[in-house]
Amino acid sequence: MIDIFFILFAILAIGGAITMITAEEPMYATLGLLISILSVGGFFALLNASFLFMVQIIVYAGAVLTLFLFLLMFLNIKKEDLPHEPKKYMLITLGAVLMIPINMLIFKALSTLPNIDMVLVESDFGTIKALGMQLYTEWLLPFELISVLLLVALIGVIVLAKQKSKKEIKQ
Amino acid sequence: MELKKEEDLSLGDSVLVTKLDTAVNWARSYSMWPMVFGTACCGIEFMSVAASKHDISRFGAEVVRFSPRQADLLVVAGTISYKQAPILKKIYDQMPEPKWVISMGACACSGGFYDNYTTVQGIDQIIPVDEYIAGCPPRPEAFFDSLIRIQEKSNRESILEKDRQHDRDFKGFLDA
Amino acid sequence: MEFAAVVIIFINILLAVNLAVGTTPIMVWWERRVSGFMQGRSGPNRAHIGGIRLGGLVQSVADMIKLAFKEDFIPAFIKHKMFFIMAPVIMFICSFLTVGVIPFADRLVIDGVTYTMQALPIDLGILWFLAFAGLSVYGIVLGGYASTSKFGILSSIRAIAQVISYEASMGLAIISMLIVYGSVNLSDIAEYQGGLLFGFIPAWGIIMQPLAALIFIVAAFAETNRAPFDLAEGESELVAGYHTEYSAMRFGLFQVSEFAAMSAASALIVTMFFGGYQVPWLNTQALQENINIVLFAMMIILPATIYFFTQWIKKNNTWVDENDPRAKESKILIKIFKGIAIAVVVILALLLLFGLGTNGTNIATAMIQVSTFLLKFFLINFFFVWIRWTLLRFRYDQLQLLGWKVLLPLALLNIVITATYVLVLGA
Amino acid sequence: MHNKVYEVSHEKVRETILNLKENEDFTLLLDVTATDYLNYPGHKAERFAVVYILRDSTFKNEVIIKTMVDDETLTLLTISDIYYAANWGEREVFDQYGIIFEGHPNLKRVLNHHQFVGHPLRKDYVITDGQICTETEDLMDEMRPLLKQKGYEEDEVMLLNVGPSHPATHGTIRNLLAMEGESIVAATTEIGYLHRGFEKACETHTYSQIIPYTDRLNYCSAILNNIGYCKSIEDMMDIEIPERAKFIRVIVGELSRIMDHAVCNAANCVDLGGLTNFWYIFNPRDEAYEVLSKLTGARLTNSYTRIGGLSYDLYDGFAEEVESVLRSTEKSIDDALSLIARNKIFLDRTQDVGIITEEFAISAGITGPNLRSTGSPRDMRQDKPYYHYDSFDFDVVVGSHGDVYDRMMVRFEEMIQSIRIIRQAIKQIPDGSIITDNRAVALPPKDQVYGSIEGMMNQFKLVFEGVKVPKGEYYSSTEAANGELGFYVVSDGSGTPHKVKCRPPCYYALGAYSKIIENTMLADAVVTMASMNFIAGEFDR
Amino acid sequence: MGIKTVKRHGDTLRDKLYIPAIVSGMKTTMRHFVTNIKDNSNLITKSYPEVQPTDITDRYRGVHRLTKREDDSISCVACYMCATACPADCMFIEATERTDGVDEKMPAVFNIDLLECVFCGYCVEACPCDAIRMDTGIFSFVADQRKDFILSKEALLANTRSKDFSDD
Amino acid sequence: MTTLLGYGTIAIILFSIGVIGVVARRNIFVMYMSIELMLNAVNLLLVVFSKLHQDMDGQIIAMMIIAIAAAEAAIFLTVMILLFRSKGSLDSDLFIKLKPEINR
Amino acid sequence: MSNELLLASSVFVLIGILLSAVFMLTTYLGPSRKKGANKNTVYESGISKPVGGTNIKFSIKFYIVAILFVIFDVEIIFMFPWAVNVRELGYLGLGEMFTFMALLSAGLIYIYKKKALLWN
Ligand code: SF4
Ligand code: SF4
Ligand code: SF4
Repeated sequence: MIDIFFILFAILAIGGAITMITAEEPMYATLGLLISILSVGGFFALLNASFLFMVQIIVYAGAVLTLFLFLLMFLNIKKEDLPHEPKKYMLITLGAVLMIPINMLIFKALSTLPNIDMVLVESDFGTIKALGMQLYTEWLLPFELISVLLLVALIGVIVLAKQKSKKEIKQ
Repeated sequence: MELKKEEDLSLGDSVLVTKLDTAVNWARSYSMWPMVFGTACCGIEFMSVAASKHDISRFGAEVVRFSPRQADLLVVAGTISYKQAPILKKIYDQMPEPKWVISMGACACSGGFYDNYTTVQGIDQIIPVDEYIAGCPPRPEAFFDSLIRIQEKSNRESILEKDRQHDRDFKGFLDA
Repeated sequence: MEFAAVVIIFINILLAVNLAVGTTPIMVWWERRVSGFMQGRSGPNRAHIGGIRLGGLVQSVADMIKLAFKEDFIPAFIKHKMFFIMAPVIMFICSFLTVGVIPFADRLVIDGVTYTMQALPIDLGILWFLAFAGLSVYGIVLGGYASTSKFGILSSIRAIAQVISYEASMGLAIISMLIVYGSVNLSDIAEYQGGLLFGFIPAWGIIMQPLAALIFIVAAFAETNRAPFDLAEGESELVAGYHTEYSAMRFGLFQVSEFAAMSAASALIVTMFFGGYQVPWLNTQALQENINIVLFAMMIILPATIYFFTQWIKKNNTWVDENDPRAKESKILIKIFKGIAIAVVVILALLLLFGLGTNGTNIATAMIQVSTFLLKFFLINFFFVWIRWTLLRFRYDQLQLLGWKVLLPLALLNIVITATYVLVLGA
Repeated sequence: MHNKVYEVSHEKVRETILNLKENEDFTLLLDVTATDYLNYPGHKAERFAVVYILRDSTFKNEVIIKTMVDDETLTLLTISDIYYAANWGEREVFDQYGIIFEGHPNLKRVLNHHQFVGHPLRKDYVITDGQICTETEDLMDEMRPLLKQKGYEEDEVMLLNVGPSHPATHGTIRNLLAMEGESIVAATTEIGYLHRGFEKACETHTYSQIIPYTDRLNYCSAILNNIGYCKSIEDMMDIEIPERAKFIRVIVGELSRIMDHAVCNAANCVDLGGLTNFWYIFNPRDEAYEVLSKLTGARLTNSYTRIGGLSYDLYDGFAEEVESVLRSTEKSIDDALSLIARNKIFLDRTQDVGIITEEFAISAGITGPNLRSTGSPRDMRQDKPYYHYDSFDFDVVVGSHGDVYDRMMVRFEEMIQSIRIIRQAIKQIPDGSIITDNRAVALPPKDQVYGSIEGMMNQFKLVFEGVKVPKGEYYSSTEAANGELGFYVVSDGSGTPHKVKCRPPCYYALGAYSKIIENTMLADAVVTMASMNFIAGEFDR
Repeated sequence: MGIKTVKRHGDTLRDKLYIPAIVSGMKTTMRHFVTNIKDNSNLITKSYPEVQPTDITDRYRGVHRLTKREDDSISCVACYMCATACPADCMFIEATERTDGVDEKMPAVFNIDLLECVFCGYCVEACPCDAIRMDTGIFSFVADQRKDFILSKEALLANTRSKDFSDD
Repeated sequence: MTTLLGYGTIAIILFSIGVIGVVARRNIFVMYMSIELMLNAVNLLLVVFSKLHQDMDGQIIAMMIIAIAAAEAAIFLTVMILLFRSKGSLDSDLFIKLKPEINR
Repeated sequence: MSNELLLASSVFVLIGILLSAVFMLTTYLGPSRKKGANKNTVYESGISKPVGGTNIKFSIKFYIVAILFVIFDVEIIFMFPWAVNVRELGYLGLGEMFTFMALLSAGLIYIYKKKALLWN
């Protein structure tokens, strides 16, 4: 059962990713990424990291990608605004050809790791409660830093955006 | 009115199709979602049709759709001027099949007493009409009578028949 | 897997599917009839099959069949046909999935094995709801975007901005509930609410956290695009919004998913704030212990209700024209109801006579709880309809301001208070 | 009783009007129209005359300025920079008569479609000469300059057509909006979708045959139009109608006003998304229609008045039935207000939205509730009382901000005032006949027609020739539901009018609409439109 | 007589809280709901095809009819008065000699196009011999073809005064 | 299949695709999304290892990465808007020459 | 992840997909698609040839709202693990979270101050 899901998610994730890098229209690229991200979320679920699975869907799929989509509609990118990429497919193939040996190398290295064949299935692990306990005891500082980072991002965005709107008024 | 045409029903006399026809026609007749093309006084009287006293919802037809894509019944209520004609035509064309048209009131049916340079002398010069209602404006009751007649008419159709006959033959002055 | 497990999973899925899709015609009917009565008119009452109208419920069936057999038209100017086709499907599946996590009854113990009464027995029920409610916005966006209609695009933008403005407050409201319940599992949450506060008030979410309940309900309205937040399809401005170019069942699917989302929202509201499947003052244990008394009480209450109901039918379900098949409906209905009443009484009497056994008691309890849940569910639905026909629509920016400037700070404040209170009291 | 018509030469007319506005306080331009004197008995001078009707700020006096237009050039100087209202007024004259106003910012057709050739109200245009329109105009010729003036490029905004077939515009108004996001940067309004040639039709029908046509002007309150028209003809002929007729006219007129306001407020609530109010407000309306139907023989298009009086007397039990209508109206107003009056959502949606300032309203020729909502207590019923309106105890209702909220509340409150008037009038109604016995005006009673040869002859004469109105021109106005409804009639002494021009109150309000909604949001534009009560039959005629 | 300024709500705290006003609105809708569901006869709705309208009196301008004299012959004398008075021009009358000696003329053709007719009642008012009336009480006339709306003399004669009306 | 090797392979493939996207495409939007994809691949590995070692830290780091990615997305997209509005294109080559213009 | 859960969820998802497929397949039941130039035009209040594309120049405020949402969403997600552990984490956790929320509110207040949410 789990294997079926694994294969399904693998196909979706890779398919989505390939759609993303090959798509001409940003809209399709975004949806490709969405599928990819949802499948990665699926992997999380298979790995019992259920909370992370939710985080993936809520934050990545639900918020960040919505933002992307929003931006696309916002900018209303037309065909002529897209960069002209005549050699796109060639470059991608080239990249793929280059990446395969590197991948093989990593793959080799990976297979020498201990426990490599351990099946990652059962066990109750990754519940929100356990995660919370660890996060709020051992990861105190990074957690607070994250909040500072978010605050900075927020302020940064507003400063940037406001700057633009002032300019618009002047026009 | 000849609604059933022989050749269209070549496979159509099977019991299954007849049963299905009955069911679909029943559903269609009780789910006439109107698109009200109300322009003038008749449009105001159509408001009374929707108001509590007369209450069009009894017939399941209170789901007034403003997008022609979701409507089944075009109610033309009010005077149609030449300026308005292309719009009416367009709305009618944009409606998906099967569709019915009620022409409500003297103006829509024949121009009424506006026999002049600006009024279309009957919307049947532009689009095919299934039901005319006389009156200026017709009473809400008259509208219900024609709605009931449309319901009966829709019961005489077959799902095998793709185009309705009067549509096929129709040619208005805006059809190039 | 055992037979019992399969049956229970099957039943749960069936319940959830019914809640998501099966309730749509009922809710449409509910909406039309209730609004009719609120406005002093009768609402749909003519559609009938052989005279049977079921108070207009048949009308919804007619609508569904009509939509299925209507011409489904995809205009040629639509560039992204795929998006156009996918949009309603995405929206439907997202709304559909949200219903899966609702517990319909307490954990059922059969032969010593415990089964969770959820179609999707996952732990993170609430997060699941949040996630898929957020994802369903893709449906609206793609629909509006693919339609290439200006109304559609405007509506998509409104929809995104609206959903995202309220998801934050909704999340915060949920957090303050979690502080109280100490779990994200909806089954746990519902179980918790079986307790009593100060010994006599049911410990329902709405009583413990009225503010969070209010915020959550408002946000749920916004997330499901219901009035007064139905800006995305605000008819007076945007014609039909993102589904302006949709026809036939594609449009129908949008409607269905809207109602499924509403179902999910009301089911969640019931679970979080109105005690879920809990019968007030009778939690699962109490129910199981006193099952005989409960059954006996039901034996009296049910026929009595049916009696009053038939009286009402006799008085109100009339038809002017004697010869119409519809005129005979009342008699048929009354007969059916009387039959039901007798059957129920007989069954209950038999059960009481022969005893239930442990499994039987548990199943009976579960059934009572499912009915309680459904009852509450429809009451919340009624509330949705009631609100819709009372209030006006917000304006776009006012809605956002309400979300960001009123609900969000309130929710934050609520969290602070709740957390402090819980800790101080707990310490 | 004829009001004075001042003739001014066409070089002087602009100066005169400017002078009148600045020094004589004639701040309101009621109407601009023209007369084609072709075939007018005894007319020798130039063919066209342009007529300006002005009103002073107290609403007590009006003045008519007439100027003959040079046949060669057909050109006049525009006054659209003096009065905002002249913008559309002059456009209409250009459309219907082909008179060119020099300096007008945008002189194009307004009522007829853009493919129309010729000018229909000229006497030599054949009335039945219809012209097919194959497609709608794109309106960019109006939009482009506007955008330029605002400093926008054409592709920086979204151009959205709201109407004609749109739930908010009731099928007859088209707005082309240039939008940036949700806010409107520029707007143009196009009308004429319901232009039915009322004025041309009047020229081929007798004076009394016109009454059914007036029903269809503001079809929400047909009787008020009947009254307005008949009153102007009666004034023109200098006949008094019987007292009883006056009181009945007041009663049914106010009843119509209630219904008109009800329709407006109900539609407004629908546009605000509060659908239930629609049914609450409409409930008494159907009752009122029943009363009117029993009284006049038709529900909506009553054609109740006749020149010189009324067509039917009250029926038995009228007073009680009206009282019950009034009671349920009061109840429905209460119900509707309980849903909205204090609801913050409603208040946010309506307060300070679609604001009209008093100054702008006057300049744009906006009258009636829309003007009163700005705080200006101008009501023809009190400023120039007719039919003993001055003897009734009622208040003129004014608002304070001129926004959507004020307009709605003013309408609700005016409904209540109308109820007061009706109650008083019903008490005071005298006995007597309902139509004058002047046989040159009114048809003889039926028994006389059947019984006496004299009556028969009278009937023949009136039916075949119509009521003979003395030669001349005349403007008279009443307070209709939407504001000042005026009729400017030119008679050549025969039974058919040479020209009838209706001064529809909402034509000018609509002309100002695109200015009012600038820089508001789409949703606001919709409610603003609903709150100003644009009735297509009236502005398009 | 005076000037009344409308009240402006929204400044009080109660108004700003949203909830109280919403609750009072909900009370109103609920009140209607409860009264109507308790007893359906409280509904304003009239079930039309079964329940007929009540405002049709003999003043009501329904479909026309041509009256007959006592001897069952047509009253109309083809004087064209009605056609002249008709603003919609929807009457078509052709006169012919009357041979039965009752009068000089009678209509050979008397058509009314009900689709054009605006039901103003002017024809009735104009008729000098009470030959045309609109008191049939027929308030609804629908058909699916335009020619069905042209009522001929025979059809008009066949219409009768509505039985519901009292004799005056 | 659901072994470390299996998950590892998927993660590597996703990562590689991300790399290719960044290198091969000139559409700055797609480039950015490729980076997001790489982050996801890393996250996946983190979670796998966390599971392997039965230690929560991997998941917590993954969560932090998601948070940082969100913050980054916010800033990045804002800059994109500004650039796109001033430049009207999504070509990454254009942006390279842009440096002095940003501060304008 | 247990097999049961997987089974249940896959069945549930499958039913969802199946249902939407059924709904979609009804397309073929309806009447034929009548081609027509007019029918294939976009609905815009019945205007023959609407001008201008669907390019919407949104106000930058829309965008700010979206960003705001992303950031708040992340913050909320971080609060969930805390919320279920409030009792266990005790006052330390409380203090931690209050600091976090204080920073969050600071951002919010900054936005209010900057009037980034106000239209007009
Ligand atoms: S038929 Fe009569 S009521 Fe209807 S729109 Fe025409 S004039 Fe108005
Ligand atoms: S009712 Fe009026 S329109 Fe009809 S035939 Fe008589 S006069 Fe003509
Ligand atoms: S109906 Fe009366 S008016 Fe008409 S032609 Fe006959 S007699 Fe004359």
